[in-house]
Amino acid sequence: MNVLGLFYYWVFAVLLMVGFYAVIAKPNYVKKLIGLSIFQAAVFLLYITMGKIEDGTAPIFQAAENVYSNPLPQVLILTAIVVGISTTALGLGIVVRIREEYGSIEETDIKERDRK
Amino acid sequence: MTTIAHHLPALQVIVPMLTAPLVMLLKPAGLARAAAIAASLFAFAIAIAMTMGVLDGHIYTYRMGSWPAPYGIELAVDRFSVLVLLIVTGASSFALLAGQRSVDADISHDRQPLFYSAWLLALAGLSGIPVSADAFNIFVFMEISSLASYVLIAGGSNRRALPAVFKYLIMGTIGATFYLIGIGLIYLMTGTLNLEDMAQRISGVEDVNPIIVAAGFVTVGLALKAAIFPLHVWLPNAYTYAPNTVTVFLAACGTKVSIYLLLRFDLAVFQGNLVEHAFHFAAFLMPLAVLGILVGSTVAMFEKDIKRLLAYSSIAQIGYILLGASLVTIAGLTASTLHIFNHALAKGTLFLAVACLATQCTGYRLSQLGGAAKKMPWTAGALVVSGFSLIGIPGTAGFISKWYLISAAYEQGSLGIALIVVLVISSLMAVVYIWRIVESIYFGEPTSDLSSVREAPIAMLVLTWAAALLNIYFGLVPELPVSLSSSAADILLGPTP
Amino acid sequence: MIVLFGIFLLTLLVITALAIVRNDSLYAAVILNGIFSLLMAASFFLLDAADVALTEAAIGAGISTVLFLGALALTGELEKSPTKHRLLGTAVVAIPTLLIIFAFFDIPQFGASDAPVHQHVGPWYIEKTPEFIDIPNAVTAVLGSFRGYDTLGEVFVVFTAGIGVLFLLSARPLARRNEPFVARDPHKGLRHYLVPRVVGRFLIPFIFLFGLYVQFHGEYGPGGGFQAGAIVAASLILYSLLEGERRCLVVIPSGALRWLVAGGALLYGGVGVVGMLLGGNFLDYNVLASDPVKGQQMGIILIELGVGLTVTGVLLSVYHAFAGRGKL
Amino acid sequence: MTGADLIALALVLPLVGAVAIGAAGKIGPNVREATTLVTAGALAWIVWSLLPEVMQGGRPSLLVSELAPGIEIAFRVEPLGMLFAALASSLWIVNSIYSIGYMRGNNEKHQTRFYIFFAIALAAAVGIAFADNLFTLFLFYEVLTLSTYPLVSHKGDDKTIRSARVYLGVLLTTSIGLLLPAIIWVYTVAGTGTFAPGGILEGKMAGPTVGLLLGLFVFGIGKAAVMPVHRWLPAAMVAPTPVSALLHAVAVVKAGVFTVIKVIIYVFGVDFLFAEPSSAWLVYAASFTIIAGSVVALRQTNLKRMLAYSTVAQLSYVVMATAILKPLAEIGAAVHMVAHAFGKITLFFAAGAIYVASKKTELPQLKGIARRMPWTMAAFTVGALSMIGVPPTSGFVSKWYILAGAFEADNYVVIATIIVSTALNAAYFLPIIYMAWFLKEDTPPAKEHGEAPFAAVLALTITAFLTLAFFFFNAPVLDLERQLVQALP
Repeated sequence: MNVLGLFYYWVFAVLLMVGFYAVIAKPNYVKKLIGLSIFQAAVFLLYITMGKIEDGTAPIFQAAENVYSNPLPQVLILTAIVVGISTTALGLGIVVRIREEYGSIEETDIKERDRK
Repeated sequence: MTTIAHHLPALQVIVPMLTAPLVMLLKPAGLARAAAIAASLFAFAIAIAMTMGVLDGHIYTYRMGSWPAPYGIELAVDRFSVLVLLIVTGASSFALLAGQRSVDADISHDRQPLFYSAWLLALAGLSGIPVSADAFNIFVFMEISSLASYVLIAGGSNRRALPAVFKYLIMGTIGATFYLIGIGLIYLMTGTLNLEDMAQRISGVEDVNPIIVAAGFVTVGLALKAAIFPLHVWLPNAYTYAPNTVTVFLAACGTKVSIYLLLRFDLAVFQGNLVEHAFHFAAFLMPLAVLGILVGSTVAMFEKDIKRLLAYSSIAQIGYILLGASLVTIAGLTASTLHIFNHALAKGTLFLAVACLATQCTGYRLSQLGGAAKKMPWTAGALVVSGFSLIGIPGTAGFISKWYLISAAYEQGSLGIALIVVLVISSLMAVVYIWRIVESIYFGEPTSDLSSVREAPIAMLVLTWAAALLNIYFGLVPELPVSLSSSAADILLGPTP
Repeated sequence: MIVLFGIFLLTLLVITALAIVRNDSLYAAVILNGIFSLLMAASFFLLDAADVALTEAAIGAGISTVLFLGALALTGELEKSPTKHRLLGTAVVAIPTLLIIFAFFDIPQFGASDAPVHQHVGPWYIEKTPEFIDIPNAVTAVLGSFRGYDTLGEVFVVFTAGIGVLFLLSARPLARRNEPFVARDPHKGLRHYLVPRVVGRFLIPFIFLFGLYVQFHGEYGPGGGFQAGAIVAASLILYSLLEGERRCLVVIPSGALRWLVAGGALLYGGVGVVGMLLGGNFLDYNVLASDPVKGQQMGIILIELGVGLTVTGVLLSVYHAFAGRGKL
Repeated sequence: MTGADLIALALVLPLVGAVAIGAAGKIGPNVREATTLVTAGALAWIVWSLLPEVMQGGRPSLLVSELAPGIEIAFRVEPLGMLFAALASSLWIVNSIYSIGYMRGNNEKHQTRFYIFFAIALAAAVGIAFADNLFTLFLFYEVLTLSTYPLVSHKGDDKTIRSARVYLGVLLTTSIGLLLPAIIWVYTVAGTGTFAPGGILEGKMAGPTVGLLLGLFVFGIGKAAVMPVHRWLPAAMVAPTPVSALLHAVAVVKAGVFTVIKVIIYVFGVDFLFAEPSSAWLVYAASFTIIAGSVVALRQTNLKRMLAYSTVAQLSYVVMATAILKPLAEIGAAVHMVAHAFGKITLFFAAGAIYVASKKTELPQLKGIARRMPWTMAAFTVGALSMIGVPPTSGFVSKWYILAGAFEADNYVVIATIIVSTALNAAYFLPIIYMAWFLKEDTPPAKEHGEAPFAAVLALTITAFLTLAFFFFNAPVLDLERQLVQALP
C-alpha cells in the first residue's frame, strides 16, 4: 500500500511538471490550455489521494458499518474540476477571437504582428 | 428574528452576485446599467455600514448555512477586511457611474448586459475574498473575480486586448493553482480549511516540510495574482488595452485584494507559527519590492503611452506596499495597508481622468494628448491633483502613506536608510513621469485639430473631481484610513510579544 | 491486485500526458486529453471518489473534448512553431517540482487512518450527516449544505464562464466589422449518414434519462447537478451534431438558454435568500420546512436543480457560441 | 476676533480671493484686478491685526486637524513668522499695483491665471509663516513650489518650459529627497515636530549625525538657495518680472531662509547646535555661497540674472547670520530678511519697468537710461545702495547686526566674508548706476519712451521709500525680533 501511496504522490509531481512545462514552453495557445488542464488535473490527484483511507469505501452510507474515505477533498475537487472547465472554456473563447483578429494562434506570430 | 446588521457580511457578496443573472437578462442596455449601478452602490453602502460597525469595535462573523466553523464556511469581517471592501465597492461604484461613455465607445449595446453582468461578478468575487475566512472558499471567489476580470478586459476595442487577456488568464490560473496546491498541503497536515483554525493547528506541525513548501506555494501563487515584480508581466498590457472604465476598476482594486490575501496568509496564518517565517518572508519580498519599485518607475519614466505608463507605475506602487509589509513591524504594516488604500484612490482617479481624456482624444500616446488641457481644463486639473497624490506631494493622500513608509524605515537602522534612499529616488522618478504627462497636456503641441475637442461629459467630470477631492480630503483628514490600517497591522501581527 | 491496477493506471496517465505534450497535431492532443481524463477518472474511482470520477469523466473526457474540438474547428489543427524557451521552461518547472518532492518527505503515509485529514473536520461530516441531513451520500451533503456556499460560488464560476464566452463571441471581428457574418450552414448535420443517425437517435433519449437519474439520484449515489448538467448537455449536443444546429436551437432557443443559465443561478441563490427571510442564515435549509432534516433534503434537491439548470444552460450556450461562429 | 480666527482667515482669504479672481476674470480685467487688490489689502489688514497680540508676547494658535498621533496641521504665530507674514502680505499690495502696470503694459496672456496662482502662492507663504510644526511647514512649502510653477512657466514657450522644469526639478528633488527624510527623521527621533523655543532635539541625538541632519535640512530647503542647490533661482528669471519681484525676492526665497532660521532656532536649538562641532560647516557653506554668488553676479550681463545671483548671495547672508548661533546675529538674520526684501523688490520692479518701457534686458543697453526714466533709476539706485549696505538704507541695519553677532562669536570667517562681499556688491552695482546716470545712450531707441506705466512707477517708488524709511524706523521690527532672542536662554 505504501508503494502505491508514494506512487500517487510522485505521479502528481510528474504530471504537474509536464503540464506546467507545456504551459510555459509551448507557443501554441490551444496547447497551452491543454497543458493548463493537465496541470490542474495533477492537483486534483493530490487532493483525492490525501482523502483516501485504507480499506475505505466511497462516502456513501450503506447498511453495514464501513470505513469511509474523507468526503471533504472530494467536494473540493468537484468544485475545482468545474472551475477548471470554466477556465478552459473561457480560454478557448479568447483563443477563437485571437484567431479571428490575428489569423494565428501561435504566440510568436502574434508578437510579430503586433510589432508592426 | 435576526437583524439586517447580522446579515451584512453575506449581503456584501450576494447582492452583486445575485444581481448578475438578472442584469444579464435585462434589455435594453440602459436598464442593465442602472441595475448594475444600483447593486454596486448598495454594496458600497454595506461596506460603509460595516466600516462604521468595526470602528465601533464590532467584529462581524457569519456562519453560512448556520453550520459552525470549521465544518461550515465562516465569514469574518474585521478592520483590515473593511479597508479592502471599501476600496473594491467604492472603485466599482465610481467607475460604473462615470463609465457610460467609455463603455458605449467600446461595447455595442446588445452586448452590454453581458458586460455589466460580468462586472457585478467581478465585484462579487473581489468582495467575496476579504469577507471569507475559509481558504478554499477564497479560492472559489478568486476564480469568480479572475474569470470575470478576463471577460471585462477582453471587452477592449483594440485587438491587442485579446493576447493580453490570454496571458493574464494563463498566469492567473497558474497563480490560483499554486495557491490550491499550497492550501492542499496545509490541509494535508492540519485537516482544516478555516483560516483561524488553520493558524492554530499549524503551530503543532510548523517545522514539517509540507507546511514550509505550502507557505512558498501560497506566497508565490498570490504574488502572481498581485503582479509582484517579476511576476507582473501580465499587468501592463491588461491594464493598457482594457476598456477605460475597467482599468479604473481593476487598477484601483484588482491586485489589492491579492495583496490583502498575501498579507493575511503570510502574517496571520504562518507568522508566529513557522520557524523564522518572518525572516524568510522579508528576505523573499524585500528585494522584489525594491526591484519592483525601481524597475517599474524606470520603465514608466520612458513610456510613451499614458495608460501603460500608469500601469508600470502601479508595479512600482505595489512595490511600496510590499516594502512596508516586508519590514514585518507594526509601523511597516500600517504604512503598507495605508498605501493599499491611498494608491487605490490615486490610481483610480488617474485612470478616471484618462477615461475623460479618452472621450475626446484620438489615442493614448503622450504626444497625442498634446495641448488637451486648453480644451479640457477640468480633466487636466483632476489629472494633476491625482498625479500629485501618486508622487506623494503633501496635502494629498499619497503623502500620508509615504510619510508612514519612511517613518517605518527609519526604525530599521542602517537598512532603513538604504530603503529610504530607494523611496526617495523612486519618488523623484514619479515626479518625472507625472511631469511628462503634465507637460504634454499643458504645453505639448497638438498633433491633430483640437477645435472639435470639448470638455468631457459633466457626469464623468463630477465623479473624477469627487475622487480627486477625496485624494485631498484623505491627505488632510486621514483619520479613517490610518485608524483602519493601524488596527489592520495589529491584527496581522497579532498580540505583540 | 488493486495496487497493480493503480500503478498501471498511473503509468498510463504519465505516458498519455507526455504524449499530449509531444504531439504536434492538436486534434490528437485533444483526443489524448480525453483519454487522459478517463484514466484520471478511473484513478479517482480507485481512490473511493465516485462522485469525482463521474464528474471527471463527464466533464473532463466529455464536455472538455467537445469544447476543444469546437474551438479547433475554428482555429486550425496543427501546432506550427517549435517549442521555445526549453531551458527556461525546464528551469522554471523544476523549482516547484523539487519543492514538492521536498514536501513529500514529511507527509503522512498514504491511506493512514491517523493522518490529520482523517482526524479533524472530515470525520465530523461522516458522523453528522445522518443526523442532520439523513441522506446516504456524504459528498452531496457536504457539497450541498455544509459547504453550500462554495458550491454557490462554483455555479457562479460556471455562470461567469458562460457569459464570458457569449460576450467574447458576440463581438464582431474588427477586421470585418462591416461585412456580413459568414455563418456555417446551420442545416448541415450528420443527417445524411444513416448509421450515426439511427444509433444516435436511439441513444439520445437514454442519455437524457440517465442525466435526469443522475440529477435526482445524487443524494443516494454518486451524482448531482454538475454531472447531470454535463450529461444532459452532452445529449443535446449530440442531437445538434446529428440534426444540425438549427434544429437543436428549435428545441431550446438561445433566448431560453439564457433564462436557463440565469434561472439556475437564481434558483440556488433564491433558496439561500429564502432561508434568510425565514429567519436563518444565508443557505440555511433547516428553516425551509418544519422538520430541519426535511428542510435540508428539500434545500439540497432545489439547489442541485439550480446547479443542473445552469450547467446545462452554460454548456449548451458555449457549444452554440462556438458552433455558430463562422470559420475564418 | 480671536487670534485663531484671524489665522484661519489669513489662510483662507487668499484662496477665496483666488476663486473670486477666477470668477471676476470672466467679467473683465478691471474687476479682476480690483478683486486682487481688495484681497491683498484685506490679507495685509488681517495679518497686521495679529501683530499687537504678538508684540505683547501672545502666541495665537490654531489646530486644524490631527492626522495621526503627533502629526498635526497646526498654526502658531511667533515673532519670526509674524515678521515674514507681515512682509509678504504687505508687499503683495504693492506688487499687485505693479503687476497691473506690468501685465497690461506688456500685453501678457493668461492674466487671470496669473493672478489666481499668485493668490494661492500667498496663501502658501502665510501657511509657512504661521506653521507650528515641521509637517505643516512642509505641506505649505510644497504648495508654494507647485503654485509658483504655473507662474514661472507663464510664457509657455520651449525655453521657458525648460527653465521651469529646472525650477520645479530642483525644488521638488531637494524637498522630497532631503527635506522630507530629514523631517521624518526628526519625528522619529524626537517623537514630535512641533517647534519649541530651545529646540526639540537636545539630548535625542549627538555627534556627526547632527551635522548630517543639519545638512539634510539646509540643502533640502532648496528655496534658501545655498550652493549648489541655487540653480533654480536664475532659472526662475524666465518668469514675468512681478513674479521675480515678489516671489523670488520676497515670498519664495524668504520662505527658504525663514525655514532655515526656524529649523535652527526651534528644532535644533541655538545652544545645542552651538555646542555641537559637527554643525560648524554651515558657516563655511554660506560664506562660500555669498562670495561665489557675488562673483557670478559680477560676470552677468543680463540684468535679471545678475539680480538673481545677487539674491543667491544675499540669502546666504541670512543663513550665515543664523549659523553664527549668537543672539545678535539671529536678530540680524531676521532683520536682513526684511531689509533685503525691500531693496531687492525695488530692484526687480525697476528692472521690469525698464523692460516694459524699453524692452531692454542687458546691462550695456542701460547707458543713459536715467534721463528717460529718472524715477525708476532713482529707485534702482536706492535699492542697489541697500544691497551694498550703505546708510541710510535698510541694508545697513541688518549688516550691522550681523557684524555685531560675528564679533560676539569671534567668527572671523564671517567678518571677512562680509567685507569681501560688500566690495563685490559695490563692484557690480556701482557701474550700473554710473552708466545709467552719467553716460549717453549709444543709439537712440527705436521707439521713444519715457517712464513705465504709472502703476509700475508708483509701486517702485513706494518700495524705494520703504527701503529708506526702514533705516530710520526699524524699532518695531527689532522689538519684535528681540522676543525671538529672549526666548533663548
